[in-house]
Amino acid sequence: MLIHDQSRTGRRATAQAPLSSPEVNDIPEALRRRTAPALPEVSEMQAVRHYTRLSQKNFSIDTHFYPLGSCTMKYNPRACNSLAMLPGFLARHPMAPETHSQGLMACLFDLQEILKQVTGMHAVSLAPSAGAQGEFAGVAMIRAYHQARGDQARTEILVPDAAHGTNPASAVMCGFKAREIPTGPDGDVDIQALQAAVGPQTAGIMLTNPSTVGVFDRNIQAIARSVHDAGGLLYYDGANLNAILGKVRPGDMGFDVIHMNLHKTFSTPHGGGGPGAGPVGVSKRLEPYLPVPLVARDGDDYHWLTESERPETIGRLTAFGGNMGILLRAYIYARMLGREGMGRVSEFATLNANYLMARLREAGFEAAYPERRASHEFIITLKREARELGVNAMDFAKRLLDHGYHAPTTYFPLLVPECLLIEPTESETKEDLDGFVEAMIAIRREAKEDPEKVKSAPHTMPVRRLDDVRAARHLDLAWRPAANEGPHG
Amino acid sequence: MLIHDQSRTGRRATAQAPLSSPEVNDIPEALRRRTAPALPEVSEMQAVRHYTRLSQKNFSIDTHFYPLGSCTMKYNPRACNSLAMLPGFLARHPMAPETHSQGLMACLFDLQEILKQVTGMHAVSLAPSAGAQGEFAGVAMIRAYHQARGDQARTEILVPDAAHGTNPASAVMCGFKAREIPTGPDGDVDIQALQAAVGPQTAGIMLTNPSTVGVFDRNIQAIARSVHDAGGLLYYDGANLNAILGKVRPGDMGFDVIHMNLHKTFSTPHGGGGPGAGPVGVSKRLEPYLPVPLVARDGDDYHWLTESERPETIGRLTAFGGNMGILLRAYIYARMLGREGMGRVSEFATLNANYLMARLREAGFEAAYPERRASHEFIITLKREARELGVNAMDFAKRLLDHGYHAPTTYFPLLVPECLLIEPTESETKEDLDGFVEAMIAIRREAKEDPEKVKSAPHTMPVRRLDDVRAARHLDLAWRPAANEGPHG
Amino acid sequence: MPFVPHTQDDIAAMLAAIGAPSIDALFDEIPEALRIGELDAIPAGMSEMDVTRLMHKRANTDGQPLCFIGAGAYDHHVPAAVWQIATRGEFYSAYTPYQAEASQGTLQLLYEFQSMMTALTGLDASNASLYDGASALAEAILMAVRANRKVKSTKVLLPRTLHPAYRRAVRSIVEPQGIELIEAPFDPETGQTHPAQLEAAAGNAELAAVVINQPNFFGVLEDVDALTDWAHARNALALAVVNPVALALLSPPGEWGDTGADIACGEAQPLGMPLSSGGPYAGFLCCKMALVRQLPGRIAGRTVDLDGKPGFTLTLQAREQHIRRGKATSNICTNQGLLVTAATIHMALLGAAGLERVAAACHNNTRALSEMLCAIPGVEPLFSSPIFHEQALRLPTPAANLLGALAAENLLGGFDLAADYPELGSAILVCATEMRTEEEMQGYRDKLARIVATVDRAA
Amino acid sequence: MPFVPHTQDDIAAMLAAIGAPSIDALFDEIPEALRIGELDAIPAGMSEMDVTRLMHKRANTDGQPLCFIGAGAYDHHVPAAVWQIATRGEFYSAYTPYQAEASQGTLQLLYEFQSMMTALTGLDASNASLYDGASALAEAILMAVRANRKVKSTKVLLPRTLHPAYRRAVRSIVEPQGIELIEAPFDPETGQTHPAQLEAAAGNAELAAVVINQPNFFGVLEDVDALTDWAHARNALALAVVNPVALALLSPPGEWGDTGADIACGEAQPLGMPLSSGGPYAGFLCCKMALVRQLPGRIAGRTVDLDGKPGFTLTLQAREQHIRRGKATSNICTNQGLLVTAATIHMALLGAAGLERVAAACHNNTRALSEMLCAIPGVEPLFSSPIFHEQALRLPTPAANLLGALAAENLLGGFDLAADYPELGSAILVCATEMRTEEEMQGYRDKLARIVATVDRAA
Repeated sequence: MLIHDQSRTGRRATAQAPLSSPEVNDIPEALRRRTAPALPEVSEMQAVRHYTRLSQKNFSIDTHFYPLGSCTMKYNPRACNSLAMLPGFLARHPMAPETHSQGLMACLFDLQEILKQVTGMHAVSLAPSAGAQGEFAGVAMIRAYHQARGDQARTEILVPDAAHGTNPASAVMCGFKAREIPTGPDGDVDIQALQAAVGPQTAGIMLTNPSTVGVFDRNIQAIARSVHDAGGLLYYDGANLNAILGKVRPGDMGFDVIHMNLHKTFSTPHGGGGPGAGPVGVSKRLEPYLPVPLVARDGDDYHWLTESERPETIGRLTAFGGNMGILLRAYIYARMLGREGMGRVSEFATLNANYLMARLREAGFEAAYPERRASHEFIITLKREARELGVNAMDFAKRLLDHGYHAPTTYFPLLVPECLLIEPTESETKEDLDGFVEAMIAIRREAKEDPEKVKSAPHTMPVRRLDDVRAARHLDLAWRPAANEGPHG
Repeated sequence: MLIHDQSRTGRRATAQAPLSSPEVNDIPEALRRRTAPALPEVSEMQAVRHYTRLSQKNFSIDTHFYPLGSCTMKYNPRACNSLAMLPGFLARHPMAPETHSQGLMACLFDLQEILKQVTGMHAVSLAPSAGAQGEFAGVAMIRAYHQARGDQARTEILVPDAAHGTNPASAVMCGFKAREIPTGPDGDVDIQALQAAVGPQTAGIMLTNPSTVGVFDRNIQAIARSVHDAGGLLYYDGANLNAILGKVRPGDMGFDVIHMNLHKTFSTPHGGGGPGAGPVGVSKRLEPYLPVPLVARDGDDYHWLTESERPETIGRLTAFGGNMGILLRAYIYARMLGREGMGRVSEFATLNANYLMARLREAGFEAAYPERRASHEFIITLKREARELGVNAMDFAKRLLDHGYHAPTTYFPLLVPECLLIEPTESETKEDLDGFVEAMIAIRREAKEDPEKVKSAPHTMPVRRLDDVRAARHLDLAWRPAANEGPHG
Repeated sequence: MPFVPHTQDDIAAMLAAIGAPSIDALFDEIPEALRIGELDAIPAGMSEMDVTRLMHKRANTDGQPLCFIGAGAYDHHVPAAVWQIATRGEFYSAYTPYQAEASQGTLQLLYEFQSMMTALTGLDASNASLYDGASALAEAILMAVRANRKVKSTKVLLPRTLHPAYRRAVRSIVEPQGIELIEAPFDPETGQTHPAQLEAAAGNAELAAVVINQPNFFGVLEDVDALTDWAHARNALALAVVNPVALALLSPPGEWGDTGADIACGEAQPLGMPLSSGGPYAGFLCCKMALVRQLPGRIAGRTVDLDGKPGFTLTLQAREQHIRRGKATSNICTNQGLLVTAATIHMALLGAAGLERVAAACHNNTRALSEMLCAIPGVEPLFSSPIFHEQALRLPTPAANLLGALAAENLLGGFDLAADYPELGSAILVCATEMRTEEEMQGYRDKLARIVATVDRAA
Repeated sequence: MPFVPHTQDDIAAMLAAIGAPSIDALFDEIPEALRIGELDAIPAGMSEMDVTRLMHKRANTDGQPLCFIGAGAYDHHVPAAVWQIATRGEFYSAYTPYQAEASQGTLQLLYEFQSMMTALTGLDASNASLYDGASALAEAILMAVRANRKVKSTKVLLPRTLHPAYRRAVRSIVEPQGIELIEAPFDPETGQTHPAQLEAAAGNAELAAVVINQPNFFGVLEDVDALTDWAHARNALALAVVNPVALALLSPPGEWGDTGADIACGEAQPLGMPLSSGGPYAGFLCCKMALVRQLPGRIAGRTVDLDGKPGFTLTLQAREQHIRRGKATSNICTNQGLLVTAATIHMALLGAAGLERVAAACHNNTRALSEMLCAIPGVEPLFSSPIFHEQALRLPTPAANLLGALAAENLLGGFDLAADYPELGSAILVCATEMRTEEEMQGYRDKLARIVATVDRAA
C-alpha cells in the first residue's frame, strides 16, 4: 500500500509543522498556488509505521550477505554515521565563513592527505559527489590539459570493453569519442589492440585495475608507457580500489588521474543508491585543473581554495562543494583503519574472493578466468548451466534471494556470457561464504530436479518476479489523485 | 541462530575495545578469573546483522496495530527518544552535584507539576521505576500512614477480582493480606460485597478505574466514602489513566494515592518489556511518606529532597532515584500534548474503543458488558465461538498474528471466559480498526470452514506455536559452551 | 583487525582451499616493482572510542553560530522520525535496487518520492534524484538541448538572478558538451528578470531552453507566467528552478503560463535535510511526460509481478549508462537515495498543509527580520518586488566588515552579495526560517544596530 | 491534534456507528460532579520544533563536566551500534513478549542476555533483568529468604562496605516484609570485611543470607572465597553483588569458595548504558539452578514449536504476579527490556576479550590517577588493600570544599564519603574509566594541586 493510499483529507502529523497557520498577504495572487499539492495526509504514526515496514522489504548489508560485484558492499561502521551527524557538522551552513568552519575543514584536509597517500597521487579534490561525477571531473581535467597545451587533435578516449558504462558515458559528456578496446582471453587488456588504437587523436585511456573481470592487468606498465608515449593521459577508475588498498598505488602505476568511490572502498553507506562521493586525485601536471573547492592548510588555519585561487580549475560540480557528510564518514572510517588497516582491507577482500572462487570451482562452477588470481571479485559463468539445464544467470540470481543471499551482479561485464560477478568483501566470514557455496550447489540441484522452481524464483520475497517490460511500456511513474488507475488502484 | 553459534575463537569487533591490552599486575591471583567467560566472539558486522535481523522478528507499535488491552500501546513519538538522549542528559553522572543538574531537574520539576495537575493529587514523586514499583510505594505509604497513627490493626488490602496481578502481589510485598472483592454483573465493583468487607482491619483498597473490564465504576464516590468511613485509604492503579486523562482526576474521585504508568499514558517506549516509570501521587496526608528523591524549586534553583529533608519517607526504591531517561520522554510528550492535548488523548482513545466495540458487536461478536460504555478498552468474550466452533480466544489471538495484527490481551481479566481485552488507543486510524474487524470476521469464517487452520495458527510467523509446557519442564535458560544440547544444537 | 572477521584458523583453512601459501601470494600477479611498503604518512588506527573523542572535538571547534543565511540552503525543522528511520540499516546499507524483488522498500519509496515531487511541481514525471540542485539544473539543460525538437540549438538563456554557485556548476558541467550559456540581466529596481531583458540578451539567437527561477536568488518573485510564455513563443523549452518548500505557496511550474514549464528542477535540501555543511543534498528533476525518455537518472515505476500483484522496479533503463554506455542520457549512476528516503518521510510527515505552514512561517519571519533591520539607519531593501523567504538588503558600510563583526559574536548575518554582484554595492541576502525566534531576530537587530553605530562613530 | 489521526469525517462516521451524539457522550457514565474543565496550569501544547529548542536549552544548561565519579555508575565507551539498533522501532516500541510467535526477536535476545550473564557470573540461570542493581539486590534478598531451606530466618547480613544507596533502597523494599538487615563493619585499615567481622556482627543469629560485594563500594577487593565459605558454614546463602565489567577480570561468583555463591546480582549499567543521570539502568540476577523457581522477574526459555523447530518463550510464569497474584515471587511485571537489548548488543560487540581490556584500562587509569593525586601533599590512599577501578583517597581539607572548587571548574572530582562514612574523615572515591585520557587526569591533578595549595595558603 502506498503512503498515498493511507491519506485522508484533513489528517495531520500536527506536531511537525508550526502550530499556528500564519497568514501570508504580500505575495501577488497570480503567483500563488491555487490547489494544494496532492501530498499524503497521514498521522505521524502512520508515516513511521509505513516507512519502517517498507524498510523491512529491503535486503541490505545490515541484514544479508550482499556480494554485488563491483559495488563493494562491505560493513558500514555505525560510528561513521553517528559521528558524521554530530550537530557541529550537521548544523553548519555551507556559506558559513572559514572562521566558523575549522573543525570540518580539518577533517577534509586530513582526508585529502590520506587519499593522496593511498593512491600515490600528487593532489586530491573531494568535490565530486559520486564516482560518475569523479569520472566526469577526471576526463574534464584531461580535456583541460590538452586544451591548455593547444593540443586540439585529441578527440578520443580509449575504454576497454569490460569498463563500467559510466566510463564511455563520462567521456562523451566531456565531448570526447569513446573508442572501445577489447579484453584478451586471459582477462588483461588486449595490448596489441591497444597499441594499434593509440595515436595523436588519443586524449587518454580510462582503465579499471583490477578490471571488472576481476583480475589485475599484468601489463599495466606497458599500457601506461604506450599511452603516455602517444601523448595521452591515463585515467584510473577507482571502483575497484578496495582490491589494492595499501598494496599498489595508481600513482605508481603511472596514472595521471583517478577517482575513488568512497562508498565502496571507504565504506560510506550506499543508502539505497547513494549518496556517494567520488574524490579525484591527480599527478602534478593536472593539479591546476582540479575541481574546487579544495582545502589548504596554513599553519593551524584551514582555508578554501576556490575559483579565484585556482583560475585554471575545471570549476565547481555542485553548488556547495560536495557531499560533506559522506566525506566525514569516509574520514572516520579511514582513521579507524589507520595505516595498518588499509592493507588489511585488500588482503582479506582478496582472500575472501579467492576462497569463494576456489570453493565454487571445486563445486563444479566455471570461473571465467580460471588461470588467474581473483582480485577482490571474480566471475562465474553459468553458460553450461544455461545450456544444459535451461536455467540462466538471472534465474540463479533470483533463487539466491530465496536462499537468503543478495544476488551477485548479473550480466556484467557484458563480455562474459551468463555471468555472475561476485564480490564478497573483507567483512564477511568464512561461514557466510560457505553458506553461499551451499546455496549455489542447492540451486543447481533444484535446477536439475525442479527447474521451474528456479526459473520462477523468487518465491519468498514481498513480490514475485516483476514485469519489467510492462513497466517500461505502460509507464506508471507517479501516483495521481484522480486517475490512480494503475495495477494498484 | 544464536549469536553464540556465530562465535569463533579469536574473532573480535576490534574497534570497540581499547586497542592495546593493558597488563594488570596488582590484583591477587586468587581473586582473578581463571577462564574467560563464554561470551560470543563475533565481528562488528555480525553483531549488527544479527540484532538487526532479530529485531525484524518482532511485532511492535512501529510496525503493527498492537491492541494489547491494559497496555496502552500507542505511538511513541520519535522526538521523545532523540531529545531525551541529548548528551547533556545522557552524560550526566547520577552523583553530579545540583549545581550541574539544573537542566535535568527543571524538567523533572515541571513533570511533577504536570502530573499533579492531571491527577488532582497534592504531591508527586517520580522515583518508582515502573507501575509495580509505584504500587509497592503506594501501599508502603498507606502502611506508613497507619503505622504513624499507631493503627496496627489494619492488615488487609481490598482488591477487586478484576485487578491486575500486581495489585495483590504489591499488597503482599508490603506485608498486607490481599482480600478479593467480586465484580458485579454490570462490571462495577460489587458494592454490597465491598461494604461487607471493609472494617477496622482495612488498610485500604486498590482500584483501577476504569477497571480492567473496560468500564468506569459509576459507584466510585460511594466506594470512596465507604472505605474512608472505615478508616481505610484508596489506592488508584493508574494503568488505565489514558481513559480519563484530562476528563476526571483520581484526586477528585477521592483517591489518596495513585501510581501512573508513564509507558502507557505518557507514551514512553515499552522497549520489549521495559523500562517503565511509575510515579506516585498522593493526597496531603500521605505527602511526608513519598519515596525520595523529589525535586523542589526555590526561586530559579532546583534542589533534591532526600532522606534528610524527608525523614518520614518510605525511602529510596533504586540506587539513583529513578528512570530519568523515561521521565524525560514523558515530559517531552506532555509538553507536546499540552493542556488541550491531554483531554484529546482520552477522548479519542474512548472513541476508538467504543467504535471498535460497536463494529465487533455489529459483526456478531459478544461484548462482555454490552450495556456499558467502553472506556479506552473493552472485552469481547469468545465463549460462544469456543463452544460452537471449538476455536478459543488463544486460537483467535494466534490467528490474528497471521492477519498482521498483534493479539489483544487474552484471558485477562480472569473473570470473563474466553476473553479478549482490546485497547486500540487514540493513535490508530479508523481504517486500521476496520481492518481489525475484517480480520476477526475472517477468522470466524475460517473457524467454520477450516478450524484446524485457526487452531494451529500462526502459520506466517518465524516460528509456529511454541511448546510452553516443554519450556517449563525441560528448562533451557542459557546457552552453554560445552553442553549446548538444546533443541538448537 | 577492525571490520575483518577472520580468525587464524579461518585464514589457514581458506589458504589451503585456495592452494596458496600466504595471503601475500594472492597478489603475485602484481608486478613486484609496483608493490608498496608501509603507508607511514597515514596515522595509526584508532578505536571507535578514540575517533569519537576526536570527532566530538572537531565538531565542537566552531561553536554553532546563529544562522541567518539562506542563499540556497535552509535551516528548517527536521522531524526526529526522519533520520531515525532513514538511517535504519535496511535503507542505509542497501544499494541501488538492481534486484527489485529484494528491494521493494527502496523502490516503493522512490515511487512515492516521484509522486510527491510531481505533485509539488505540477509535472508528470520525476526521476529518483540527482546530486544536488545545481547538478540537477545542469542535467536539465543537457536534457532540454537533447529534447527540444523544434529548435536545433545549443544555446540556453539563463538569468543572472540565478544562484551564482548554480551558474558556476552548470558552466563546468555543460560547457564541455558545447552548450552555450547566455546570461540575461535583471532590472536593478525590482531585482526581476523581465521578458524584455531576455529579449535583449538573446537577440535573434535560437534558444534550446530558457531557465526561470522562482523565487530568484535574491528571493524576488518573478513573473513566471510571462517568462514561460516568452520561452514558448521562441520555441524554447521553459526550465523552472524552484524551491520545493516555496511550492507549497507558489504556483507550480506545471501551471506557469499558458502551457506550463516543460522541466522543473531544484534542490530538495529544504525537505528534511540538515544544512550538513553543504551536502549530501539531493537534486530533483521533473518533466512533462513527452520528455520522459530524455530524463536522466534512476526512475522507479510501478508494474505487476507474475501473480499480477503490484510491485516496483527501476524502469526506462535503456536511457542509462550501464545499458547505453556512451549513448546514455547522462553518465549518472548513483542517485542520492538516502536523502530521497529522508525527503519522502519528511513530506509524508508535513503534508501539503504542513509545508505551507513552514513556507508561510519562513516568509513572515524573513519579512519581520527585514523590517527590524531596516529600522537601522542606512539599512534598506535592495529591491521593490515581492519576495519569498529571502530578502536582499543594502547596508550602510561594507558588508564584509559588518558580517565579520557579527560572526565574531557568533551570528551569521547573511550572504554577502559583493563578490557575485559588485554592481549592487554593499548588500546582503538575509533569511529567517521558521526555526528563528522573535528573540533571536531582535538579537540580530540589536547587534547590527550596535555595530553600525560603532562604525559610524569611527567614521 | 498531535498523535491523533482522526478527521472530522472519521469522527462523524464513528459516532454514527456507536450511536452516540458526541464524543462527550461517551463519558456519560462518569458522574457529572467529577468531570473537570480546562487544565489551566498545564502549559499549552508545543510543536516538535519548539520542544526541541526547549530540550536543547535544558540539556545545555549544565555544561558537560569532566567526570571522575564512579560510585556505582561508570562512564564507559558505548559502541555506536548499540543504541542505533536498540532504538529500532521493533525493539523500542514492542512490549513484553506475551505472544511469543510475534516476539521472537525480543525473546531470543533475552535468552542471549541470560546466557551472557550466566557466563559472566558463573551461575546457571539468569532472569531477564530487574529495575537496577539496588532493586535487584532487594529481590535477591527476598528470594534468598524464601529459598533457604536449611535456615528459617528472616535475618540477612550485609556489609557496611556495600553501596550506601543500595543499602537504603534494599531497606525500603525488604523491611515491609519483616526482613531484618544486619550491617557488618569493615576493617578501617584495609577497607575489607573479614569473616571475623561478619561473625561479630551476626553473633549467634541464624542467617538466611550473607551479602558479599566484589569489589566493595570503596573499590577494595574482598576475600570472597573466605566470605562465601563462612556463609555456607552458617547455612546461609551466599549472595554476591558484582560489577559485570569487573567480572571480565575477577573470579566469578559461581566459583567463589568451595561451592560458589548461590545468587549473584548487580547493576548492568556498565554494559552499554550511558550514565543517563541515573537511569534507566538494569539490574541483573543470576542463581544456581536449584533456586530458579524462586527467581523473580521475567525469564526466557528455549523450547520447540509444533514443527520441532527451536524457538523462545517466557517460561516459569507460574512464579509471576499475573498468574500467582498475591502468591507470586515478586510484584514485578516489566523488566528493563530496552536496556537489556543494549547490554546484549554491547556484550556481543565487546566479547570477553574486549570487556577484559575495558576492565584493565579502567583499573590502570584509576591507579594512575590515584598515584598522580597522591603526589599532592596530604592526599593519600585511604586503605591498603588491592582495589579494582575505584580508589578511596584521604584529602587534606574537607572534601566538600575541594569538590566544590573543582566543580566550579567543571570537573567532578569524585564521590564525597563524608555523609555515609563520617568516621573516615575527609575522603573521596575516585574513578577514571577507559574514557579518561592521560591529559584529563593530569588536568585533574593540576587543578586539585592548585586548589589544595590555595587552601593551605589561606589557612
